[in-house]
Amino acid sequence: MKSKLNLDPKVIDSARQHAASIANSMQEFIDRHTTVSTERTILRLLGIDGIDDVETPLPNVVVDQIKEAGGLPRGVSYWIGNAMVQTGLQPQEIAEKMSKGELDITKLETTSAEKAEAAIMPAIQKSLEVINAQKKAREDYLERLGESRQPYCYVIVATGNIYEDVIQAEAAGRQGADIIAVIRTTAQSLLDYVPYGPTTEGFGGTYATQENFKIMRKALDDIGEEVGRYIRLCNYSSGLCMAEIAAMGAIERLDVMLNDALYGILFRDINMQRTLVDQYFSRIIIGYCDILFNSGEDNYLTTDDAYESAHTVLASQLINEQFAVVANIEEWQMGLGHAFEMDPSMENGFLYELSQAIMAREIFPNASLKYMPPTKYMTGNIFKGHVQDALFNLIAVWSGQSLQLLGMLTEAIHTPHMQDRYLSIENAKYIFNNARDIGSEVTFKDNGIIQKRAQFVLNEADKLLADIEEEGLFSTIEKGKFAGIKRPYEGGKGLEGVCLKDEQYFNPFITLMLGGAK
Amino acid sequence: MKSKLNLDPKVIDSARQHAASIANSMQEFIDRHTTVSTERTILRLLGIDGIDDVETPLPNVVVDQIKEAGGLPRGVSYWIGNAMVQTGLQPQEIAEKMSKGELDITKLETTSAEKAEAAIMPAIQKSLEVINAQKKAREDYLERLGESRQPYCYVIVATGNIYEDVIQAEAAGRQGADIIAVIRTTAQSLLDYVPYGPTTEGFGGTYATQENFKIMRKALDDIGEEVGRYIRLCNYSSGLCMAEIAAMGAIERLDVMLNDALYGILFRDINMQRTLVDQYFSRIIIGYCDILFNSGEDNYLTTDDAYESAHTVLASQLINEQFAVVANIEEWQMGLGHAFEMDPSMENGFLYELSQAIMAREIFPNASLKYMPPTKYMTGNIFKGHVQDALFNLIAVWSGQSLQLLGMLTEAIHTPHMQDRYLSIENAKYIFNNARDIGSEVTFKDNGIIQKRAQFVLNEADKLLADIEEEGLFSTIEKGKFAGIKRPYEGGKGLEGVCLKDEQYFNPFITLMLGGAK
Amino acid sequence: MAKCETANTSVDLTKVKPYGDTMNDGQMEMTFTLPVPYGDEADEAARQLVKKMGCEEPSVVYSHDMGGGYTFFVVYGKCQHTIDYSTIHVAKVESEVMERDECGKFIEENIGRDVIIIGATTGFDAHTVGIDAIINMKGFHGHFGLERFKNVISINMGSQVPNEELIAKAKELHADAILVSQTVTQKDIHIQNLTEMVELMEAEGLRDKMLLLCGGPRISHELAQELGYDAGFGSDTYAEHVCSYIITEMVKRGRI
Amino acid sequence: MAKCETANTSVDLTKVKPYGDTMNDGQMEMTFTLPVPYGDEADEAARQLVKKMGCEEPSVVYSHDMGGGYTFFVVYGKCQHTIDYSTIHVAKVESEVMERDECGKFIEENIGRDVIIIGATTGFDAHTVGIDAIINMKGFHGHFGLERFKNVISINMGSQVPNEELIAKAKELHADAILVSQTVTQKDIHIQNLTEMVELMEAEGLRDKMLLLCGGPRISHELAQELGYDAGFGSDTYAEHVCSYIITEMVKRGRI
Ligand code: B12
Ligand code: B12
Ligand SMILES: Cc1ncc(COP(=O)(O)O)c(C=O)c1O
Ligand SMILES: Cc1ncc(COP(=O)(O)O)c(C=O)c1O
Repeated sequence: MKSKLNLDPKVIDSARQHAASIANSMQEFIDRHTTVSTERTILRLLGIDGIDDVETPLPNVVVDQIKEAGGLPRGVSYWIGNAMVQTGLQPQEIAEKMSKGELDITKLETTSAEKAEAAIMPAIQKSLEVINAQKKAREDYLERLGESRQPYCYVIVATGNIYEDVIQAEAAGRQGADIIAVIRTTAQSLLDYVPYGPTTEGFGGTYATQENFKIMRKALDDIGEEVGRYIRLCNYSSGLCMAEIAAMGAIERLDVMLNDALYGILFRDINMQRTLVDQYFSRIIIGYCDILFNSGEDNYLTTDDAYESAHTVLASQLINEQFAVVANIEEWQMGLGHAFEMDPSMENGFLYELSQAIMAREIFPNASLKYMPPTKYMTGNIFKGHVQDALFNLIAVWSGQSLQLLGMLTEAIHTPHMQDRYLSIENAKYIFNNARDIGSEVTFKDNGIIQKRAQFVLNEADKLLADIEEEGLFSTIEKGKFAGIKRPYEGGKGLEGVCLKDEQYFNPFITLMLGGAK
Repeated sequence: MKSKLNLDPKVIDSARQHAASIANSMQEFIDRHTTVSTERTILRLLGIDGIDDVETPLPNVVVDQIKEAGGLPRGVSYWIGNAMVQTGLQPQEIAEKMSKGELDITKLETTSAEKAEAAIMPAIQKSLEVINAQKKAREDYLERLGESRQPYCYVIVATGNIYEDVIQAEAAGRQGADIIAVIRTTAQSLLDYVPYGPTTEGFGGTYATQENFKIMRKALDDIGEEVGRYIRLCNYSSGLCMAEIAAMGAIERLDVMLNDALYGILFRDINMQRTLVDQYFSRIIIGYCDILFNSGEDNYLTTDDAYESAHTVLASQLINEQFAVVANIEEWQMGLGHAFEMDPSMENGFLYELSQAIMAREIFPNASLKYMPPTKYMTGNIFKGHVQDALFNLIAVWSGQSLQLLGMLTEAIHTPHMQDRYLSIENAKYIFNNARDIGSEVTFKDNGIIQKRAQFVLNEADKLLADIEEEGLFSTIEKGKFAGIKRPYEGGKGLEGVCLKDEQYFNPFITLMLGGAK
Repeated sequence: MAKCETANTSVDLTKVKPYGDTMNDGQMEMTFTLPVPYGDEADEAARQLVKKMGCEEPSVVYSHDMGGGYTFFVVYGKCQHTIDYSTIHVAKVESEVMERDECGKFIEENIGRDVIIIGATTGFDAHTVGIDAIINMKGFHGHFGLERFKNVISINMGSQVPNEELIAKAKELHADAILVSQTVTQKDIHIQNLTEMVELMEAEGLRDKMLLLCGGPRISHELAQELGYDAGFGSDTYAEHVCSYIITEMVKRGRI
Repeated sequence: MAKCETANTSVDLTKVKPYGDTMNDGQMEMTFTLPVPYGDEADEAARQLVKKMGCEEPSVVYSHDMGGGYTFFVVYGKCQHTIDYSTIHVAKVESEVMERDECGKFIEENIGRDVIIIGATTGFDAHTVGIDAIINMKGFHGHFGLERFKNVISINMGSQVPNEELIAKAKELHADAILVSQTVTQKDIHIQNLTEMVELMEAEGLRDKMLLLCGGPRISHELAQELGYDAGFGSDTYAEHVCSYIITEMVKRGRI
């Protein structure tokens, strides 16, 4: 199809090439490292679960002991495999014994990496079976119940209490929501462990725990049956436990996960080495289990100006795309983020937003673009806010967005109340239906405001990516080129959890999942 | 400029020809008749004002006496002129004496029509001077204070109390309104006289009186100075006193007047002969004094379906245009009405509305199109209503409407509160500015939904006009082709006030005003 | 870390409070204008007002200068009042609703003659869409009007009909039921007009000979009964509701 | 016909009521959700609630089934409470606001040394845009931040800063004023966090050595003072407001 924006395919290719080379050179760094969280993820996938008597999750207990003993460079796969060989115990039994101080797995006799790997293979197979069963379950639901047309109506619940969240989510499902995201409590991303069990206290969100995932998944499946439409569940994996939460999502059949190392670096001050390594494994899991990931470029525009810095969003989307390619993620699984965040008092702001939204669609024709609503310029004036959201919805249907995170008229006030969600779903459904085919009806003036804007943003992104390719991603972040936020290479949270692998290190999930194993 | 809708200029011409011939054949009827209200208008223009001791306005006293005596066919101009000749009194003195029963002007000796006419000429000249001074005053204000860009923000006040109206109008002016319409009290259009003095009690609106006009004009002039922008005043002339109120508007410097015989016939059950005759004189006055008139086609869509009956709106606009041409009204003074009234649950309704709005603009490129907001499908859900209004505002700036009657989120609930007006002005200004140049940026797919819709509506209107030309306007109305409402030729209110002129009848204002006299 | 307890998500219907995102949080949104000049004192006035209304932690999330000494507010607060939902009883039109065909059959079987219904929008009210929706062929939302009902003769007199004229016509035609539509409610003009109608009916000695119904967007059955009508109908009424009521009631009252 | 009297359009500031389109009409709009099933009884519950809040003629203009036994309402009513606006007194930061240049000059003339200001978003709050707007060069809405002020040394520690760290840094640099920003207010987490800060300052014996200011979209001067801060700043604060306050207060308190 011809570009409505007259975008130059050569510039798009060039930008994408730069991004690929950025991702590839980062991959060299990633391949040499592992992290405590990546290792804990392996344990979770091996079925290790539960907490000790001071509420430390067993995966943390195991990894901490191995780390303390200096065994982390070899990786937990080796140590568990070796322990299985030496003790004949199953992974969960090993972890439990370790938590009671009854076993020190780094002190056992050691076998070869090959034998250790062979020992854990059955547990790995079981893990893949669980995930594959969930993939199958999702396919069955989609076939039997069906789903809405895109843009999907994506809303959040954020009461802090999983049971209250369920009530809100059920109401939203009945009102027409297609995706429910359970927002995490403030600063969970900074915890270097995943809390355990159902939880009822959180601030601005609810803890992401495996039990909470399960409770919400069940609720949405039930509502899905009631309304005759599969309702997707979303949670957040970015943060210090990126890969672990992705694994939990795979096991509990989440459908969408926020997953973006750059977000954690910039907005949560997480160490860049740590989270980029974690991101790799988390994306492999996501890719394997048919989860759709969301990147967090929209956040840039909350600290940076949406008009001035639009190209940083596009540059980051291209990098995120290439990080996903490396992790074997399919195009439809790429929920690349962008946002409607320009100052509403800007003359022709609507045209610029429209231009950028269509540009994103043309550059990523098969991605499941995630379009974020106005937040920064929302005020306590809920009436004006509702109109800002209306324009946002119009652009979404016009430009064919995939995941529409619905704007809330109360954005500047509180996390959504039940009625806020209803009103925003109504707003979106009205406009999606009332302007359904506008995208195919309308074309733009050659070299008009709309075309020129997109061309400009694309050119700037290409230039920025060329710079980053030259300079390296780490150093680009150090210089504050994204979101106007500078983060040091050795700064931020979680650096102490990064570790160089030794030659005997192995992680069988990476190979199996990348290979698409059954 | 090329039609964006690919409208066939031949069909437009054909439709316009039919309308012209409809208006011209109606004009033959009109020319033969006068009405009590038309005659009272002449008296008002001659400076006759005030009420008698039972509160009957003096123009009514005079006309009623003449009518009773069988003198109406000759017209009041003759009778007053003759009385001046015979008594040496001025028109106001004559009226006062008549009201006290001290004078019976039909019983005086009679002079020739020429002499009678000569006698009233000085009073007529004075009347034109007053009007011309107001035209000049308006020009001066516009030059000195300036005005907003179009679409103008047009809001209503409707408290029933002129002083409360002033408070509401002042607030609206400060909030950015460009036109303030003072809605008339329920059913004033059925009164066969114009109430007198300032009034403080009305239902759903405030009485249109000359004093009320003056009070509001003053308030708006003052606010205009404060905010540095001329604020236009609007009121309603349709109804049994159509021409009288137009004359009052000319004298008190109203800028916009609702003026449409078809509205009165269909929605107020006013006799068609009566109001078409009155409309003619009222439009001559309006044309002469630089008032912009609004027609009421929007109302059709409140009783008829907006999608099915769109062509009746266009047909009526074309007829109204030709009635205006006959009355020597300039194109910019033609505030032809149309409306955004489709069911919001309609798929692609936005595209149809857009198509029709652009169609109106292309067919009447120089008219001051008056665009009416959603009313029929507004509900108590003020939030959804605010979004409906937002789409309406977007189409307005897109299609270049002139007078935007702002939708109120509380449309289904009450006449506007102060805050409702503020919120809707904010809604409109935000969208007008944010999408300022969208109209020139966008073109439509050939033979797409948008183009086809406009072409279809135009063709249907052309067919309907051909039918009406054949059938006659009176009989078309009898058959219910407009708004689905049938009205009999001899039915409705005010027929008793229609009267055939005799050969000596004259109305000097018609000739002078049509000739553009100074 | 988080404590594990189930949420108190169950409602006590004897003490119902508004719900935001937690049972009994009392969350409410209020918008209004005060005739006080924009500023911190205005915000405080708004807060105090909402507090007097029984809302804790009033929060002025938006205020805007409306000019001329008026200020607009959006306020959130936590309402502390509770309602005993379990004891609420609402007066409702009690006849069972029959479909159009069933109505026709019911008349045939139980009344055995045509039912005569006459309707109008009265006073200076010019809103006909509501009464048309009930009477005219075309109906409303895909529900046909009374003109399409078998064994029903219905007359729509249109709008702006004086009460006297409506009554005269009803008398002339020996109507079984009169339908009065009222849309304009400003300054309670509809109450005046509806009351006058009842008084005229009584004066004419017709009140207990014909069923008297009213309807419109601001009419409830309760209000109608208070004003002396047999029944009242609000938004989203269809002809079958009205007809079912009339014919059931005619049989009940033995007006056959 | 209409009577001719002037409108009662003047306001009695000792008895202020909401204004719709007539002085003292009390008109208010309320939206809320009740945990009761959609239907006539729900509407009645909403009406009763609004009545309990002191609103006459409550009118449910819209209600919608939210599913699962919840109903959403839009209600209008006429509030009968009044507020005595004439006696309202609002605690305000009282220093006069000086422009950026004036601030620099004022310091030079009255303090004679650099003023040291240190700020952070504390606790787990990650919202930096507010504190950045006050401190960073770039500022906000065209008003430069403290970094551009002459004779001011300012440090922005960013977000998610524990209270202890902020205090340690302030001590180390001998700060004249500490700025604390708080945006997340859910479950009053900001109150906890702000209170802890004051307690720590007191424990360290620093509370009367440094000015302690807080700010954020839900912070008022009144709240700040209640919590033991010297001043509090809400939305639309600019650096000059903050700086003017600090330097005036330093001079007043003789901290030169
Ligand atoms: C269409 C309309 C008009 C049209 C009317 C055309 C016509 N022939 O009817 C026109 C443009 C002429 C008009 C004019 C005016 N209107 Co008007 N109009 C409306 C509008 C947009 C829709 C009303 C409607 O048609 N609803 C659809 C019908 C199907 O619903 P309904 O009437 O509720 O009827 C249903 C039920 O109530 C019930 N029902 C109704 N009657 C009866 C009777 C019986 C016996 C039964 C059993 C049931 C029943 O059954 C129906 C079907 O379910 C409303 C705003 C809105 N969105 O509601 C304003 C509105 C009603 N109008 C209003 C006003 C003030 C006026 C004017 C007075 C303004 C003025 N000063 O000029 C004028 C004059 C009219 C007059 N004197 O009455 C106000 C009323 C405010 C108030 N509460 O008092 C409203 C609310 C707009 C506003 N916000 O200002 N209007
Ligand atoms: C931008 C933003 C973000 C960005 C923050 C980026 C960054 N680096 O700051 C991101 C995307 C990261 C984010 C994340 C979250 N956010 Co946030 N976010 C916002 C948003 C959209 C705008 C805030 C803003 O920047 N305002 C602009 C600044 C300039 O205004 P300001 O902060 O009021 O500052 C002014 C004054 O208050 C004052 N001031 C401020 N501080 C100080 C200090 C002093 C000393 C002084 C003198 C003055 C002063 O001066 C400033 C200039 O005038 C608001 C919604 C909104 N529209 O308000 C939500 C909002 C604040 N976020 C919210 C939430 C819940 C979160 C999360 C916790 C959600 C989650 N669970 O994941 C997360 C996590 C963050 C955390 N733990 O703190 C809620 C808070 C609800 C509540 N009241 O508790 C809001 C209201 C959104 C919502 N409706 O849910 N958010
Ligand atoms: C990509 C991504 N991950 C995670 C989050 C949420 O992170 P946290 O739990 O740290 O607030 C966001 C927030 O918008 C995000 O965009
Ligand atoms: C052309 C025209 N005239 C007059 C009116 C108002 O008439 P009335 O005063 O009869 O309500 C309208 C109402 O919308 C109108 O469109």
